[in-house]
Amino acid sequence: MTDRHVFPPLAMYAEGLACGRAGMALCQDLNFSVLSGQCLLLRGPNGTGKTTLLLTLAGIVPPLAGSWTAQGPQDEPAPVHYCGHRNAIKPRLTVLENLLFWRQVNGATGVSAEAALVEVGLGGLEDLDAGYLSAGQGRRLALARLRVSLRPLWLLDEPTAALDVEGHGLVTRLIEGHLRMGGLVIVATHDPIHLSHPAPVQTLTLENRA
Amino acid sequence: MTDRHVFPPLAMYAEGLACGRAGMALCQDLNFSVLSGQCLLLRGPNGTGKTTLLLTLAGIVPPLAGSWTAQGPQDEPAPVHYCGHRNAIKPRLTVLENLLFWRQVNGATGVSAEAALVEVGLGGLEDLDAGYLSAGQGRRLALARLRVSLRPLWLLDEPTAALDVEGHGLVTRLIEGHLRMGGLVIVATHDPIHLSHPAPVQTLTLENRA
Amino acid sequence: MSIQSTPKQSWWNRIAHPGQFVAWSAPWLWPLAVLTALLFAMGLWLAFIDSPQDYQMGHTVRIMYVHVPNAWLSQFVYGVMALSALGTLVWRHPMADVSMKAAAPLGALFTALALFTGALWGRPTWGTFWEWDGRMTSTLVLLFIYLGIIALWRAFDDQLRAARIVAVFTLVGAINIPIIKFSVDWWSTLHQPASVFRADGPRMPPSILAPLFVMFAAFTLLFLALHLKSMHTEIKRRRIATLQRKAAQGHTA
Amino acid sequence: MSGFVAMLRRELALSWRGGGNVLTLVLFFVITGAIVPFAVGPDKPLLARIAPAIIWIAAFLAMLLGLDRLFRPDHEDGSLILLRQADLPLSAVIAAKVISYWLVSALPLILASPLLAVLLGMDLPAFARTLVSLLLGTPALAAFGAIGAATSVTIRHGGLIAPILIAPLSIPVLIFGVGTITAAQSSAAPLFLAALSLMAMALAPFAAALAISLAED
Amino acid sequence: MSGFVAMLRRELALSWRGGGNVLTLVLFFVITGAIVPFAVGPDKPLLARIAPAIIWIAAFLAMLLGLDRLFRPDHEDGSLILLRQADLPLSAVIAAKVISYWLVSALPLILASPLLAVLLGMDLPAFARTLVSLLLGTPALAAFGAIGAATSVTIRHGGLIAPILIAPLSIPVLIFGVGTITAAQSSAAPLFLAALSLMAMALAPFAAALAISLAED
Amino acid sequence: MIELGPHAAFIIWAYLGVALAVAGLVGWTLLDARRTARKLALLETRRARK
Ligand code: HEM
Ligand SMILES: Nc1ncnc2c1ncn2[C@@H]1O[C@H](COP(=O)(O)OP(=O)(O)OP(=O)(O)O)[C@@H](O)[C@H]1O
Ligand SMILES: Nc1ncnc2c1ncn2[C@@H]1O[C@H](COP(=O)(O)OP(=O)(O)OP(=O)(O)O)[C@@H](O)[C@H]1O
Ligand SMILES: [Mg+2]
Ligand SMILES: [Mg+2]
Repeated sequence: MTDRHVFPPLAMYAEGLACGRAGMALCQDLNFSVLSGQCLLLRGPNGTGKTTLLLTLAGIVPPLAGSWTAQGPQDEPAPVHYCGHRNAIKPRLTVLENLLFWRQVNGATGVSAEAALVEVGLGGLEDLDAGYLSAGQGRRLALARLRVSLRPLWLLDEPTAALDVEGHGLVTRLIEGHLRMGGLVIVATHDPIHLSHPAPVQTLTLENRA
Repeated sequence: MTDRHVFPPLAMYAEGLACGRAGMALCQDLNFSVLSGQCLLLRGPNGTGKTTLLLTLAGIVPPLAGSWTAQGPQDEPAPVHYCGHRNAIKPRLTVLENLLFWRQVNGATGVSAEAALVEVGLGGLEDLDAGYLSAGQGRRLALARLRVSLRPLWLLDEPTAALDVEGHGLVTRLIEGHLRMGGLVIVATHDPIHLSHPAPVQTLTLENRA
Repeated sequence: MSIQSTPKQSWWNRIAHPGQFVAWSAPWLWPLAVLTALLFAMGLWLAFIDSPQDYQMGHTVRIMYVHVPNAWLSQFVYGVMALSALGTLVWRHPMADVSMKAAAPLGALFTALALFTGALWGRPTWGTFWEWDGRMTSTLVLLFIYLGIIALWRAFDDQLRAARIVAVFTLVGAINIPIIKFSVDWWSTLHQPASVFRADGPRMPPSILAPLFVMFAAFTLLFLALHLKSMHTEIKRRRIATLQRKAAQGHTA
Repeated sequence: MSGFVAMLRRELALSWRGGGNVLTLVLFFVITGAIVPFAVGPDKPLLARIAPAIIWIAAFLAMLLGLDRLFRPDHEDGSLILLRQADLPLSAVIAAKVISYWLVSALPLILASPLLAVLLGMDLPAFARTLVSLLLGTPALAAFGAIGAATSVTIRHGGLIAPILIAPLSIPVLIFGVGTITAAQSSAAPLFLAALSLMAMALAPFAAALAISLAED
Repeated sequence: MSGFVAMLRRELALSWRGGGNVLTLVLFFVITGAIVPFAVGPDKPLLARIAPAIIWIAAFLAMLLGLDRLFRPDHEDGSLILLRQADLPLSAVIAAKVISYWLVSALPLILASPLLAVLLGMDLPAFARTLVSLLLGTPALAAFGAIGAATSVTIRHGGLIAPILIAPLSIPVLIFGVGTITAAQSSAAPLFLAALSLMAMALAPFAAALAISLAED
Repeated sequence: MIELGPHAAFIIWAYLGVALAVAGLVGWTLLDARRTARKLALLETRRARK
């Protein structure tokens, strides 16, 4: 983490939030508030609605009840970045082109695309067509996008999927760095995540409604 | 594991096998022999060719050099079952229909489709359209297919991806059951896999060739 | 009786390796190019200076000297492609798919030129650029097939992987082209009484045949030279792809 | 054999439920035919004259454009790899697919053709011959199409490649198809059409299976 | 603004590299036009009479069929979710897509139209009017098409749905397009065509953005 | 200049078109060859350096 840019204070509140698919509630009556520098871990068995909750917070799936706000400094909604199961990579563009595009469209951070690639372990692959990346490499490219997009609020859905052991460490480092800059992370994962300062971590466990 | 059917003895040999993509070698000079009741674990960092090796053994990607044989009882090639990143699930068919189809096309085992669904934790979802399954549930359905297909040789590519903790146990149970029946498993994974009888497990670690 | 200790490599095996193929064939390029240029010069001289006008078609007969060689090449190149396709699928010769790929754009261009010159010939002789005559129509369809094959090549991410699939399609096309030719002939004769353009054409005097054959040879050599050169380029392109992908692994964390 | 039946049943179920695919293709056929009068203008004799051509071209395009869903969905969700390893030989899998493709695309389209015939003012005998020609010719289109679809299956978003590859190769079908309608009764066109269909149906599964088994993942 | 340019650049790069899409669409246009004579028969006056209709229908179909790649690839690989969250408003994203779609589909198709004109025996003045009508009309097709593509983007393998939705809506474009070619010089058809295009280009990005932002994942 | 009769334009256009196309083809082939060779050389040296 090279840049010491710090996000203005922001917060994510949910009040009595119920979310679900096709009118059917998966999780109900959720209340949480996550502040700058804090991380919310979503846990729970398969099919309990973690992905659905993240998509709801990203504004893709409408909530069934209750409300949520992602509050930025001037009371305007803070921009989110959803990093889901699919990597949003164009196979015919090179690795670098893929990243540069998102950097321009999302509003660049101080981090250059090349630096971000080195950070996620794809240094030297800039000119490779992204279609040739393996499952784990593709995931790393998706993680690099987080570093070059000016997004205080990260919504991560199983970021460690397909990553090797070293990659798990990378995800932890990325999350820690983002928290240190005053960012806010909500992450759904089945893998253990050990931050070095466990204080700012809340855990929300979704249950199977039998 | 209800049925006590046992596969005839079989073996998977590789001699001087080199595999790779587009004519470029990823792993070279592999030699291994896996016999009935044994499991080969493929390990290695992202992008080292685990998926490529599995696809080679499945006959999808041609090997660059060397040879491999999956030898059945009458010297005929033993049928393989590749279970990869994609789940091969038709969203518009119900969970049960999906499974029944593969049961018929692959040659059924003694296990009924319903029993297999209960085994993988999808009991009660038989009549749901498979498109509504979550990431982990979809993976479980793909695992159920292993139980209903008469395939002595399993090639598993990150079978635990998207599964919760209970799901990791499920994969272990499935593999153990298959080995007990005289099956043969080759599995690539980043997650730890602890079989109760660790004896029949070989590990092959693919390295980054710097 | 002597036993050779080292088996002598046949030329067939020798050119099976890309690098050796380039080394083996590169010396042919310059002589081929020079010969082609000479033949073109001679052909053009014969065509314009040293040949009379036809008693029927007048000076427009001179278009024939470019039209007919291109028309011939349009079919010949498909033959080369089909043979290379066989080489890819049956004999698995590594150079066959390179040859197949390099030939496609050339074939398409020659076919397009046959159509172009034919159209320009048709205007003064029949008063129209285009007639749905059997031969012209099947040449047009052939152009579509060439372009389809080129589109197919371009659509694959990975050219090495594309080769055998394109080969299957090329062979299916090779079986189908006679059927197309027959059906198009049948179609145009069904609807039209004898075409203006008779298949056998007027018997040609030697003064016309000479430039025709020279141009013929010139275009064929041109094809061979360009084909060889594009094969070399294609081999290099593949090496580039390989190197790039090699980089892909060397650097992974 | 039971595998073949299962395959056939699955294909039919998929296209029946899959996003109203059957309806879509029929609609495409009807719409393509029906926009012609808008473009040509309301000239009834002219329309009647070109009606067989319009019906055949609409059928031709509809058959070719539906091709994309023959193998691509199976490739994208990973089923194709499993089908290559099934007990059933790949060519049988493909034969089942071609047959069900004909059932869910050509058959509905033939059933819908009276609509176009009325719109375009075709007379009854001509329409009867149209039906015959469609019945005889569409199997060849499905079979040729399978080759094109197999060839382009690994191409990402290559939806239009197969139609382009196959259209020139299928021109004989079009020629003999329209020939069957317009030409006199003594014409050999229906025979050729039937021969083409038989030949294509017999050979295409093997060619397509070859193309698919050569595709890497 | 730099986001808009980046978007435009990306779209152009994608269609240029992406599987020879440009070539494919042009070929589809030319082949569709060129197979008509096989069905109609080599009857030159008749062909010349219906040539404007053929060119317009071929362009119409090609434009509609290319639609599928407007949003679907982005939807399938997850880019669309990210684009909805980009700094650039979604309607600007879509405007960039429509513009680049016109550039890579309509423009090459217009450039290829002389070929069809020669094949169909069109005379020079009629061809000039064809060019004008295509230039004026295709933006409307691209814009309407964007709405159809946006509406059907979440439908799996719904490749033919958008064309079917949009074809009836676009019939006015077809009518005025052919009208511009065939009608006399005093006709108002070109004006209507231009008005349609302007209106569609101005409104479609907003309608399409609305449709997309309403889509669940 | 030799006589080409009443249809000179067609003959000239035919030859000109063919000449242009052939020249274009030759030029493009050479250009492509040069470009590819250069790129390859670049990659080889980059690899050798490592
Ligand atoms: C676009 C229009 C045309 C096309 C596509 C075309 C195509 C062909 C083809 C494919 C051949 C080679 C035939 C073979 O190898 O058997 C050929 C030969 C020939 N064409 Fe054309 N042609 C066209 C127009 C014309 C016109 C207008 C004339 C003269 C009035 C003409 C005169 C000839 C002659 C004299 C030959 C060689 C003699 C022969 O094979 O019979 N062509 N053309
Ligand atoms: N379809 C493909 N075409 C060409 N090259 C490929 C293709 N897929 C992967 N590769 C290359 O092969 C290498 C190995 O890929 P592979 O998917 O086998 O790795 P892996 O060991 O499974 O990695 P991961 O743990 O990330 O899944 C990658 O570095 C990639 O560059
Ligand atoms: N597109 C959809 N339409 C309707 N229902 C859906 C859809 N996607 C998922 N569901 C349903 O919602 C439930 C929760 O799915 P979701 O993907 O949110 O689970 P998850 O907690 O992310 O599980 P996993 O750990 O397996 O990823 C599932 O049981 C499924 O039946
Ligand atoms: Mg999930
Ligand atoms: Mg892998």
